[in-house]
Amino acid sequence: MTVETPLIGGPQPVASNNEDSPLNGVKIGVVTFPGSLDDRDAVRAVRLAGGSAIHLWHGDHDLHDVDAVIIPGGFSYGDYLRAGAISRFAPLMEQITAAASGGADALPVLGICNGFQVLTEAHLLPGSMIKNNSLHFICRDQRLRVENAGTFWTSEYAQDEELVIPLKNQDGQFVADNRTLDELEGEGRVVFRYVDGNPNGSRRDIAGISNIAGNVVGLMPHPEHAVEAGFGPDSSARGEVGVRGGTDGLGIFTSVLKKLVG
Amino acid sequence: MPRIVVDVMPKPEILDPQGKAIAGALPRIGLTGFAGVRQGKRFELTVDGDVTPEVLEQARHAATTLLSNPVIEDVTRVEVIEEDEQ
Amino acid sequence: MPRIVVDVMPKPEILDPQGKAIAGALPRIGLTGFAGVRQGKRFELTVDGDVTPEVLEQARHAATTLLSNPVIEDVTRVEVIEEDEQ
Amino acid sequence: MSKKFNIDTVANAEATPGQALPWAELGLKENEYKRVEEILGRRPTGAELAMYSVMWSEHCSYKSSKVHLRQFGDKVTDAMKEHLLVGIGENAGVVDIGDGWAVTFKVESHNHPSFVEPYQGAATGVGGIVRDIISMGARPVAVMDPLRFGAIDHPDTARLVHGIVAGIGGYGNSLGLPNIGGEVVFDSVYQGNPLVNALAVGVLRHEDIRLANASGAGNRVVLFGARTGGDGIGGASVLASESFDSSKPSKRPAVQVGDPFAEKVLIECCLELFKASVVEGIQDLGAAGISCATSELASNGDGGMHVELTNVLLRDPSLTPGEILMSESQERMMAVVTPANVEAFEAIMDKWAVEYSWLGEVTGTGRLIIEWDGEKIVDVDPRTVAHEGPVYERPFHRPEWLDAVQADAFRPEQPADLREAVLELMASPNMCSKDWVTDQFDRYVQGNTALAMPDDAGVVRVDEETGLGVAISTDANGRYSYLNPYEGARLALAEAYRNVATSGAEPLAVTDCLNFGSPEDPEVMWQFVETVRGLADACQELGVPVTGGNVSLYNQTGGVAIHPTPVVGVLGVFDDVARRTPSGWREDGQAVYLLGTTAAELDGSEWANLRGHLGGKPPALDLTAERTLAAILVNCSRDGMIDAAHDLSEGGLAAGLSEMALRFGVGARIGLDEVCERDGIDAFTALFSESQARAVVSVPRSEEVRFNDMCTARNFPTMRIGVVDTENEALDVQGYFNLPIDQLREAHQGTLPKHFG
Ligand SMILES: Nc1ncnc2c1ncn2[C@@H]1O[C@H](COP(=O)(O)OP(=O)(O)O)[C@@H](O)[C@H]1O
Ligand SMILES: [Mg+2]
Repeated sequence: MTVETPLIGGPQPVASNNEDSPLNGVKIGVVTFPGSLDDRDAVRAVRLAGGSAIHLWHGDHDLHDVDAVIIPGGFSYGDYLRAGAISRFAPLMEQITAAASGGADALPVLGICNGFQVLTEAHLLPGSMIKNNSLHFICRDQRLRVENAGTFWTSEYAQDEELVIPLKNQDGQFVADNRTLDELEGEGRVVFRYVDGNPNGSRRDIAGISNIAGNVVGLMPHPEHAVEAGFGPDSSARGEVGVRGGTDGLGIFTSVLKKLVG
Repeated sequence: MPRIVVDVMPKPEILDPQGKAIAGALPRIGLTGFAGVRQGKRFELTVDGDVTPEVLEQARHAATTLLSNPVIEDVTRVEVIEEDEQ
Repeated sequence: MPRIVVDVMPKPEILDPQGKAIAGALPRIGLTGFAGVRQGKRFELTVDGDVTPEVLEQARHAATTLLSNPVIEDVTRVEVIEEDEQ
Repeated sequence: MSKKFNIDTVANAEATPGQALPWAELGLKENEYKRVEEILGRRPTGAELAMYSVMWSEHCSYKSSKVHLRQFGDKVTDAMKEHLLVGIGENAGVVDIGDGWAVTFKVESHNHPSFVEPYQGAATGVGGIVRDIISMGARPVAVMDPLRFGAIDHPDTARLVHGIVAGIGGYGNSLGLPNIGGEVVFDSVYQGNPLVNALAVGVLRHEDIRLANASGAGNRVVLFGARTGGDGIGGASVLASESFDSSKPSKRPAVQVGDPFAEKVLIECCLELFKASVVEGIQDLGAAGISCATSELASNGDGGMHVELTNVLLRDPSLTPGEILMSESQERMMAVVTPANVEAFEAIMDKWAVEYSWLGEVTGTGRLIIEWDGEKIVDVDPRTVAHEGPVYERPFHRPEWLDAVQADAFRPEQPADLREAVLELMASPNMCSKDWVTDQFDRYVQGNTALAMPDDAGVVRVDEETGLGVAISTDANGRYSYLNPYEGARLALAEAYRNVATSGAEPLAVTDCLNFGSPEDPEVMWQFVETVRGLADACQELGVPVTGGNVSLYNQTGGVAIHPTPVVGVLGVFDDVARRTPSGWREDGQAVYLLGTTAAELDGSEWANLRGHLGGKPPALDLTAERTLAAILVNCSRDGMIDAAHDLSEGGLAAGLSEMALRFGVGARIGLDEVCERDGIDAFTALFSESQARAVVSVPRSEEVRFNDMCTARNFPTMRIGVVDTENEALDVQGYFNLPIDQLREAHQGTLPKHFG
């Protein structure tokens, strides 16, 4: 297995190529905008899940034949104006929007945190994000429930399975009008829900949602920070783990890889 | 240089956590005359030259696409302001 | 209910990173008519009853103490607005 | 170009020798101004005066501290230099951590700006130290933030806490740098002078080290990043002679506003420049802006420099040349690029949409020449600006009051109820949980954080393949330093060193930020001199060199100075961060051991502080014992002999045991009788004394023999004081109290939210 943690950001054709993994044929693109922060973490998560990750540059017009795309966390364009508002206009976003809309074999896209915000700004997902009700940035280990284990990004979990993954953001309060919320609930598009306390005031404790086709998913907490024992949260929904040993987020990445290979 | 002002406010039905926090803080500093507070944004776009109808149209377009998110916000004003007016 | 609007803008000499980011984004979506952008805040204080001079004075006080940071921001307007005006 | 200003050229200065300049308003002393005239052989131009005044300020020239700081170099042995790739004198020191990897780290202050505008002051403090790290050629990988505030219930404290914490988070979080530690201390001595120190650490390959020098005549000089505005030039507006009498200079900002997004882009862009080997020398712009960058680059290089100042991209077109030279606008860098690399440089700037402007070139003249629209406004030997500023041997003497203070030992009343005493301690402002603060910081980003708050040291992985990584802790105890500044500095180092070893890392290098009152007060100066001497001596005894740091003076309100507060950061190395030791126990039945001995040392302690007492002598320090303890803790981590370790410092054993229990919510049964008997103390002293060179560890049953053998072989006192108990969720100190963990947690976590919402 070749491991490369590039010291520099920006587009790298192939960031990791998992020679030993049966899933290494699946190529997941990870988009870097100016101000993206968790892009290299998302690349690492894909690699640890057995896939191959490709760095995609926001200004590019080419998706480099990737099989799925992750829009990572961070503060793209500083989160100035509104989180995700400026990134949404990146040339690559046009490609992603086009590829993600459409029929059964539309491109799977996962937006994590800032990525989720970009997807709502781009109207690939409904609703929007406003400031946490505490008005503070919050970093904490958060318990979630998988409400829909049928999406590209959740199929490795059991329905109603719980996870503990880090949450960290300033503008994480999910809002939408009641009709939209009812629609999301009715169509099984609430993919993740906060449990054990709503950290930011999100409507109906919603932590993650999908589009109608289920290929586009947005999630506020960070699964890519719970994929490697020793560097994750202190706990896991599966019970006790070692210090910073939680890896509950890995299933997100193996889900899409297995779906795409099988 | 002439400026175009764009005002953006949170939609009335959307909770405004910042406005709420301010409303809570006002009585604590002895200001009890207010029933509620909402916090929005004000943008000032400087125009290099005259404000042609076309530039004003650009400002309107910016207001609804970039400067506001229609899911949570309303554009409440797009207007040219005079040099000495605020 | 009557509202008092308070506008707060970053002082002209102070860096406004948000305005700068917006100014950089506008040409990328084809809007090239602007020389600069500054982003400020707009507050709407709802008054329960009449806007007495005393309430207006409270609003002015709120504007300079709570709603703005005098080190980096200027209060550019404190004014009663009519129901139908924005 | 139309002339907006009445430019004071070199020719003009020569022609009008008698013209008065506002040197006093710019902070120069009469003798200093005379010296400038002597150096130049004429009166300075307005622009030259701006440069000298800002570069010869205390902040930039270290004129009061320089003669003492030399000890950090003089007391370094060859053995201590073994891992040092770059020592004191550069933007930050660089330490070899093996396998071709190096780390650079440094702590700096942003105290005064944070008092004026807490959010922006703290934010730009983080921004500044991160640029120092980048300019060494490193990728920044973590930040830390040692903070001091006034009394927790003072009406102004909430403003400062909210603003400063949000500012550190707002900037650091946006840069994608995990915050892996820091300090939060409340004490009324910091009321008008909060301390905001910021530490950054970066990682690089040995071959990637970049230095701030400009060499190679013909190489181009470029300024890139944010535009230059009137930030931080309050004083320069007195250079009225520069501006047209008709038009007053427009307003200048009272504070600097940070743009973390611009800095994040600058980081990525610099790393790409380094990777492509496109820059020869690089310097961040901090205090003294272009004055500092041009004069330091030129004087560290082998030639001179020629700059056209009208090429600088401005945010405010009304700036005068002197103001441009002094501006402290954030998020800017200066670099030297060979003509062959100009195109590659520009391509990288364009990719990241970073603005840049070519200012001039490196010359062979040995002079720094700055022109304004073709007219010469600065012609100096850059060394005289950057390195040959005034040096003062300020008078100092031991304060007379110190004898009385040291004689006033703390004679504590025994608390009636030890259980209540422990709860009171753990709920106190300095000992309570800092989650309210640290939950506003991202500790996960980059995916390499192996330990962070509340553990003893922050630990980050450097190399994903091997697990090679570093641990860092920062510490200072202003009360100890007040009682005895020499010992206080040594104690600060010892604590940081012990913290790093407790996490399992081998301590390797030191950075420090020395926060003091006015050096013009001989008593404060004495505290400073004693501190530097103590720190340099202790570094030598522990074998860890100071690699860089910062001095912050004039932290005083009226005539009252803060406690001397030498913040010391120690960096240690792990061959594999997987073996880091957390600060809490988890496994039922593991044995709990206390390493070290306890004496009645409550002077200056947290308990004394809670009783409103400050007097006597700080705890005794035995650096040989500290070295042995550290060696034991590092070995235990290497050989897997312990599962948890926590050092004992502020709050003593009471705090240590409570924190170990709170870490994972697991209790223990503890007996103190044997310790009391061995050390000749009572249970209160055993719990609250702050004796040094101590730690508590939890040892799996299977390792107890090996563990005991190792301690015996090193002749280090150790005693089994209890067992971990997962059943009863309580800290049970047998014969004295039983404290349910829930109750302890409530007391510990309630304090900051109660005060700050
Ligand atoms: N307290 C100190 N201990 C050790 N070195 C110091 C201390 N204060 C300053 N230095 C060193 O002196 C040099 C100049 O300091 P400084 O002006 O802060 O650097 P910079 O210009 O990078 O901000 C640096 O190498 C710094 O590490
Ligand atoms: Mg520097």
